[in-house]
Amino acid sequence: MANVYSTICPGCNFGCGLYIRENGNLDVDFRKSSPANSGKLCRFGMSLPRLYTPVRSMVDGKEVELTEAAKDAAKRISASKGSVAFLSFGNTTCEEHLAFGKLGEAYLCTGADFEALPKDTYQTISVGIPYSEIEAAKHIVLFIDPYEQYPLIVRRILSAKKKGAKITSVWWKDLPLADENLRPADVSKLKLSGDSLVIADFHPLSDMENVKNVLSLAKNAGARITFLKPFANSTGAYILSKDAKQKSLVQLVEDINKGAIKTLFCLESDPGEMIPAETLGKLTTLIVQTGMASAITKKAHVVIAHEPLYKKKGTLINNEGRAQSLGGEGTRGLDALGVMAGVKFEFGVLNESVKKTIGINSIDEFTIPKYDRPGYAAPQASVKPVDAKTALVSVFNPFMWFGLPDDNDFVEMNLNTARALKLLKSGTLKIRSNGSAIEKRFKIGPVQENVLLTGRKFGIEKGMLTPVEISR
Amino acid sequence: MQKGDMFVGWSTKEDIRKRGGSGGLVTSVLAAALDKKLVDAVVVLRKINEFEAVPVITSDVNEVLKSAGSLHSVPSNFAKIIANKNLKVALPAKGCDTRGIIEQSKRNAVSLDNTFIIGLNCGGSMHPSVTREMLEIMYKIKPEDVHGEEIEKGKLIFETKDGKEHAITIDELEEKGYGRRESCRYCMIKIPTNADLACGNWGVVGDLAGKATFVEVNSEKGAKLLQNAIDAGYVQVEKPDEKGVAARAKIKGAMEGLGKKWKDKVFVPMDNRLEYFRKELEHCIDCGACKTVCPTCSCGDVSKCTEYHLRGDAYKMSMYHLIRFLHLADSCIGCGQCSDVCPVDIPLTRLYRRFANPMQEQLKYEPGMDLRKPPYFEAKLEV
Amino acid sequence: MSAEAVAPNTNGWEPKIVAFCCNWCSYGGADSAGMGRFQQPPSTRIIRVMCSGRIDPLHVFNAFLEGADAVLVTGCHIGDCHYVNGNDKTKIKYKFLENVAQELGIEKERLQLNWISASEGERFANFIRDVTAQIKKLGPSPLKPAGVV
Amino acid sequence: MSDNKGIEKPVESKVDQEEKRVGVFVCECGVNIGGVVNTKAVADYIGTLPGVKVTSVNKFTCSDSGQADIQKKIKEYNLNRVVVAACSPKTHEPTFRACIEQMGLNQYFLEFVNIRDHCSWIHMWEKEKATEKAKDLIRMGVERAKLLEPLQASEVPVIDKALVIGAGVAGMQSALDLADMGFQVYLVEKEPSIGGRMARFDKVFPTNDCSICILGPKMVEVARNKNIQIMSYSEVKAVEGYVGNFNVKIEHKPRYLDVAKCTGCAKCSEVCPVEVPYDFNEGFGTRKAIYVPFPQAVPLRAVLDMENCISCKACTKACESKAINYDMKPSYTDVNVGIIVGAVGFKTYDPEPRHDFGYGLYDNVITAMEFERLLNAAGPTGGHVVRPSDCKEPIKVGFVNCVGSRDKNTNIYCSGVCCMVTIKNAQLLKEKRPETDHTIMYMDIRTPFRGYEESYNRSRNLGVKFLRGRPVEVKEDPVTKNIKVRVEDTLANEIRNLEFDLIVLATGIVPHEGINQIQQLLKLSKAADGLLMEAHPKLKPVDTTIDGVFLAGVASGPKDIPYAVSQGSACAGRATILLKNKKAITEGITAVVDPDVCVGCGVCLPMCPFQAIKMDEKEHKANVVKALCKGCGTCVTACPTGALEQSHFKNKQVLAQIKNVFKFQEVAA
Repeated sequence: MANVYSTICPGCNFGCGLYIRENGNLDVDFRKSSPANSGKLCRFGMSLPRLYTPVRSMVDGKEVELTEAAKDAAKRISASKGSVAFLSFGNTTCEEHLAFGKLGEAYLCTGADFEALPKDTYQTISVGIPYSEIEAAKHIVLFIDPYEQYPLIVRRILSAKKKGAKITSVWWKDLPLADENLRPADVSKLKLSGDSLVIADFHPLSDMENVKNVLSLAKNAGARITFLKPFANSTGAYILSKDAKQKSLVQLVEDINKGAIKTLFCLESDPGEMIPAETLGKLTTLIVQTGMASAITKKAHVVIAHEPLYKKKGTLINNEGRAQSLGGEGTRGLDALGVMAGVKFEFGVLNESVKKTIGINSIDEFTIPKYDRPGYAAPQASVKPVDAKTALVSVFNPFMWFGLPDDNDFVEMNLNTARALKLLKSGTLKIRSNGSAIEKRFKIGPVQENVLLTGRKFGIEKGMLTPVEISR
Repeated sequence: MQKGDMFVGWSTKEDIRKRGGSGGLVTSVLAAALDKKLVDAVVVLRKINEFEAVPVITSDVNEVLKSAGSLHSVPSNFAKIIANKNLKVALPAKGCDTRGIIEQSKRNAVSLDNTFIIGLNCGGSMHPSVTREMLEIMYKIKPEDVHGEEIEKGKLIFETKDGKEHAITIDELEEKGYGRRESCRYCMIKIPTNADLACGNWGVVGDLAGKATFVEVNSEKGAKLLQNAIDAGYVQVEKPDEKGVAARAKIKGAMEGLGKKWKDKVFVPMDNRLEYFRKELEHCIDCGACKTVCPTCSCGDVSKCTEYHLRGDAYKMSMYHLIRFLHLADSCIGCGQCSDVCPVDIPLTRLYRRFANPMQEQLKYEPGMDLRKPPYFEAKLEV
Repeated sequence: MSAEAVAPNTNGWEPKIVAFCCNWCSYGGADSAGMGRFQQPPSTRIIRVMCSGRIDPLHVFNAFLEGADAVLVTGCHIGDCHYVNGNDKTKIKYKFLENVAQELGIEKERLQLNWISASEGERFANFIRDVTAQIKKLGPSPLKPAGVV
Repeated sequence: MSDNKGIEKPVESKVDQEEKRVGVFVCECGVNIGGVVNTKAVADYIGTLPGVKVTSVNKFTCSDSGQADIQKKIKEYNLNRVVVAACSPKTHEPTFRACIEQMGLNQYFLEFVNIRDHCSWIHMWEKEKATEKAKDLIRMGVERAKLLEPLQASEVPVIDKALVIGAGVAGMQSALDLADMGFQVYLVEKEPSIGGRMARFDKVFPTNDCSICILGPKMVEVARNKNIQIMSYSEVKAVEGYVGNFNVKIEHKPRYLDVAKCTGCAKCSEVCPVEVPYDFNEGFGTRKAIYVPFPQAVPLRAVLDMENCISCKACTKACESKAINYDMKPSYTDVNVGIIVGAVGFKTYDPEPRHDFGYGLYDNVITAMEFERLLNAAGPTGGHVVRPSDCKEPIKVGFVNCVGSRDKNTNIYCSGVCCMVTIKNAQLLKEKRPETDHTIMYMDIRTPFRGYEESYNRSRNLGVKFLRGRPVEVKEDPVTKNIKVRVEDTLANEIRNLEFDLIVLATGIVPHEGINQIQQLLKLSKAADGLLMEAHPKLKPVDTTIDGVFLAGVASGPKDIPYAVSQGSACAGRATILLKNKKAITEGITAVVDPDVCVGCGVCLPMCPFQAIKMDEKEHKANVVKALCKGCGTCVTACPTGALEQSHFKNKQVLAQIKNVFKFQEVAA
């Protein structure tokens, strides 16, 4: 009958447990005993059947077996020696990441720009705070929109609020759960104390000055801070790459642009969402190893297709540092990496190694690594004020990272802005930026005046914040 | 054997008796149905640990035998698992599972002729997360140390691996916000008379207490199912003790009384209801899980409630929820699944019941209890 | 010209009322009201459907959410339906709508059902006048989004 | 929501993709609109809406010049949607649909906004607010217009053959008219002979012609008509399909004799030893187990009543043409016809169960139908009216009207014909035997049609007494068997105690037992009175809600003979439109199912009064039979998934209107 897999949602690093039922098509089922999420899922988790679209191994558009694709990739990698970059954001298992690290020692990129940050902040950024501590906090300060970006944290914050916590948000719009809503420009009005718990996020497109700023705000007030992250095993990948020579995404883009990197190997990572198309176009070889079809698998010269995440065997570390095991049996990802590395990766061996590196005793959901959280010195930050009259702000969410369409083809804006532009209620808004223009539906919300929020990529964005002109 | 008959029965297989609760009758009836090809498949819970089991459809008798034993902390609903599968299937079902299955059949998604429903008496189930927290805070025991559980005389008892029993009254637990899921507290269907068989330990008295299951035959299909298990040598039955029958009725009455009390307590009349609903729903993130899990909803991925709810609309109330409130006014069975899966902890069942309670009362309609079509589907309403 | 045909006081807030009318009876009733010059407050916007049975709760909810101060569901008198018994089904749907509106705490004046034949122009006008007066007393709908008229 | 929501659905057609170019034409209707609404301000505002390419204000948009303007602008601005803001679509929509269709636009690309009846005429003293309202109404129309989709009224071919069910006078008329127009007709009658009720009447009011004398030739005419195939002693068992192509299964009940061989000589009857009450004579007198229904029967063939047959085979021996066959089984014919006329008749109210006025208790209380047969020269008594208790000819005869009519306890409706039946019956007996004394006890005498009042007057002149009052007590004198009646004469305001030799009850008209079967077979609706429903009581009296099915005669309400005959002809006329054109136009606005979304829950099925939705059991999806759908959209409302949509009134189209009722409050200058 139907195959049921106990698995973890790849939408972000929250570590939500669920079941996937294979039954002709895929169904999501609720794993109520899962400690991170009690079986609850956000709209992305509910969309997983849409995400897991099957993919085939290909070489130059021709279907081949996995081993053959991996062999071909190995050939191309060795032919391009010295100009190969290895990219993995952290959508892999710890075991795969360990194997990947060995493969890509020369030029490894997790997308995170640790180079721009003081070394002593590495661990704080890599491993977050247990969710139970969020529920127990007295004052929570949000530098994210939890509803759009990390929805499963909402109930933890609400639970804290129920117990009397004060919720402050520093965001572009008012959040229903916040008692106090500050705008990013008014961050100086923020009052933090030792009771405060700061929740921010950290991802490849994060503005490092902002990251440094929240780090120093927390440090100066003696507040705790936790960074949420967008990839299923961000925490695991960061811990395991701790000693690797990591290149930042910015560096990678620069290196491709100047021709230093000609071959890019992407492990379960879609750079199409983060690297400009013209940059990707400069590569001579794009190799993608993945478990599901996406826009990038269509562009790749070599596709190495293994099983989707829910069928894999392996360990993930979620944002609170909880080790979780996937319920599948598949290790074809490791097999492929082995072919490329020219060694045979044994799951068992890697698994032991992971446990040792991370400092856990067993692969068990209930094991929280005793990670000694060192202090860090408050870094110097120089946050640039927004100088544009109107700005389009990208609110990164799982749908965006995966390039999965969602019901959000609109911008959210302030009523007064809409009225001043004499917008028609069921009409559209014209948005212009650097010569390109788009027309979008709009939603009226409690947003800062002259700010447009979007949860979808429109193609005119320049990073997180894009100066734009708007009209009817 | 015919509709209305009552028996006390147990499995003839010793290992099942040992593993399953109350004499392992239900497990044996399922296994016999599969063995004797009365059905093509059965639905069972594949147990992962004390707090986790996943419902699976299986044709493997061994899987069925392994599933023996009851779990109070696995509040799943089987209706959607068998919907649109076109299977000849037997399955154990609490009152709410049964109601869900019957509602699915009214929407052409399940054929009752092909579905053998073994009803399980149910005083309520618990959410596993809540149970873990309760164990740590109220019982002061580690969830990992739990070996078994039992409800007896109003007390919830946990047995730890060291063989010790830990008991606290359900009243006390629920006072503190633990214990049964809220929807179970005010549920009024304790003995699933809507299922083909109604099984449970209520009414098993004397020497048999704890070693047998009380069965009531509610339909011809039920008779066929039980007779099959007896004929196949899986099950033995005898006529129940008069005292047992009385005891069972008494427990049922007491449970229903408690349910009524909870109902009155939860659904107190309210002023400024619009603000109440708005507040409760303001954290909704549009995941749609409550619809996906809803055992009475037979819509596919696309439905009116989802298609005409746009994230770009800035309304004071969610169109999605308004349509759901309306569609469920007659059909909500109060199973609590929606509350269980809500990622932002909206007490959805409580909200749906606010609409369903007065409507179902007014229409004299109890969804999932008989084959009457939902009044919303009628061409002319005669109440 | 009817006795009501005197210039009314136009001061103050004018509610916005969405009236769903069936093609055969109540829409005709609204036409008859016009032909008879039965003056009405300019509060109502009529949306025509073929049969009152087509008035989807979806439409009613949408009208409220977009900002309607009241929503009127109208059709042929029972027994006169152009489609045999569409209005019997309207009655059922309306019962459900009423339930949701009531439990939500929306005042009952804001959602009304009326059967009006094509010849009942005066009845239509009186209905609009009555509802408008009731709504003026109640004020704007609590579901009306900010900044919308 | 989550699931499929994000995926952009493939564009349904080019229509969705093309740029919407809307032209808005505001009519001033002389001063009717222009005198109240500032049409220029309205046009200026509407001109700023996205997609509106041109606005135009005309004095009379419906005039030739107004229509020419629309056509000119369609060409000039390459418009693909037209909004006319004027009077009522109920009167003028067809005009403008034709106008834009001439320019090659689909007629459903017109949106009609009513700013006269619904705006200027009802806000005569609030010009500013009326102007604002007109803007709202047109904005709603423009947004809806942009979403309109092209529709084609579809055609279905019509088989030029007809089925007439019931061969009473209405059915026969229908069959004859259709046959005379050249169409083949199957005329199905469940009795062994055609003729229906009228064949049993003695004389028919108000002219008192001999009923069978005028009906007989018509029956023969039917039999002779080569376009009519009579299927007597037959019943319709199944009807499938829809207008244009109904597939009908007809069962021929066994007569137990070969119709082709039987000559109707009735020798078999002579030798048959079994005698049973003669139903044709309302149970008076007897017939044999094998019998010819009545002397004028068409077809003039015997029938063997197997229920009462003792299998003595005397008839087999007597039959010279060897027609008798005891082993006969029912046979079946399948016919395909384009239209169906239902003329299934009625029965008279039966006073037996309730013992109305002593009927069934006292011998000398009989019904008008029984009286009719006693009067008839071919009846059981050779035309001598005698009373059942002693076979004596009665002198004092009392008639009671409205038995089983106009009575809350039985039927509330008036049977329409009983007053005249009673008047006629009293007249006939009085004329035959002037010594008789007649009293008609009535509630009201109703004589609405030609010759009725005259007939009533003639009765009065003949000495028939009319007493306004209803008997309150009816008793039999145990010795004389006379009937003693206590009745209030409401005109004289006194209680009268009368004694009659015979009481005749004018029983009402009630539906036939078979009507339910016919209703189900033809998927018709039934009115509260139990009779079948016409499509519209006034404007479509012989049509039904099912296209291609027509009703004639008493099946759709009490009628007299001329009315029933007219309806028979009317059905033939209505049906000819379809049969002659060989095609039926079905509604362009219908329900449509999106099979990708439908889950086959079946909620829609009971919603449709026209049985237009069928469940495809294999695919587990609902299907709309367009030829049956009338486009009311009720199923669309019930559909929980949104798989059902009503074309031209799609949810998105209606919602676009709703959303545009409102706008953002303007910023104060």
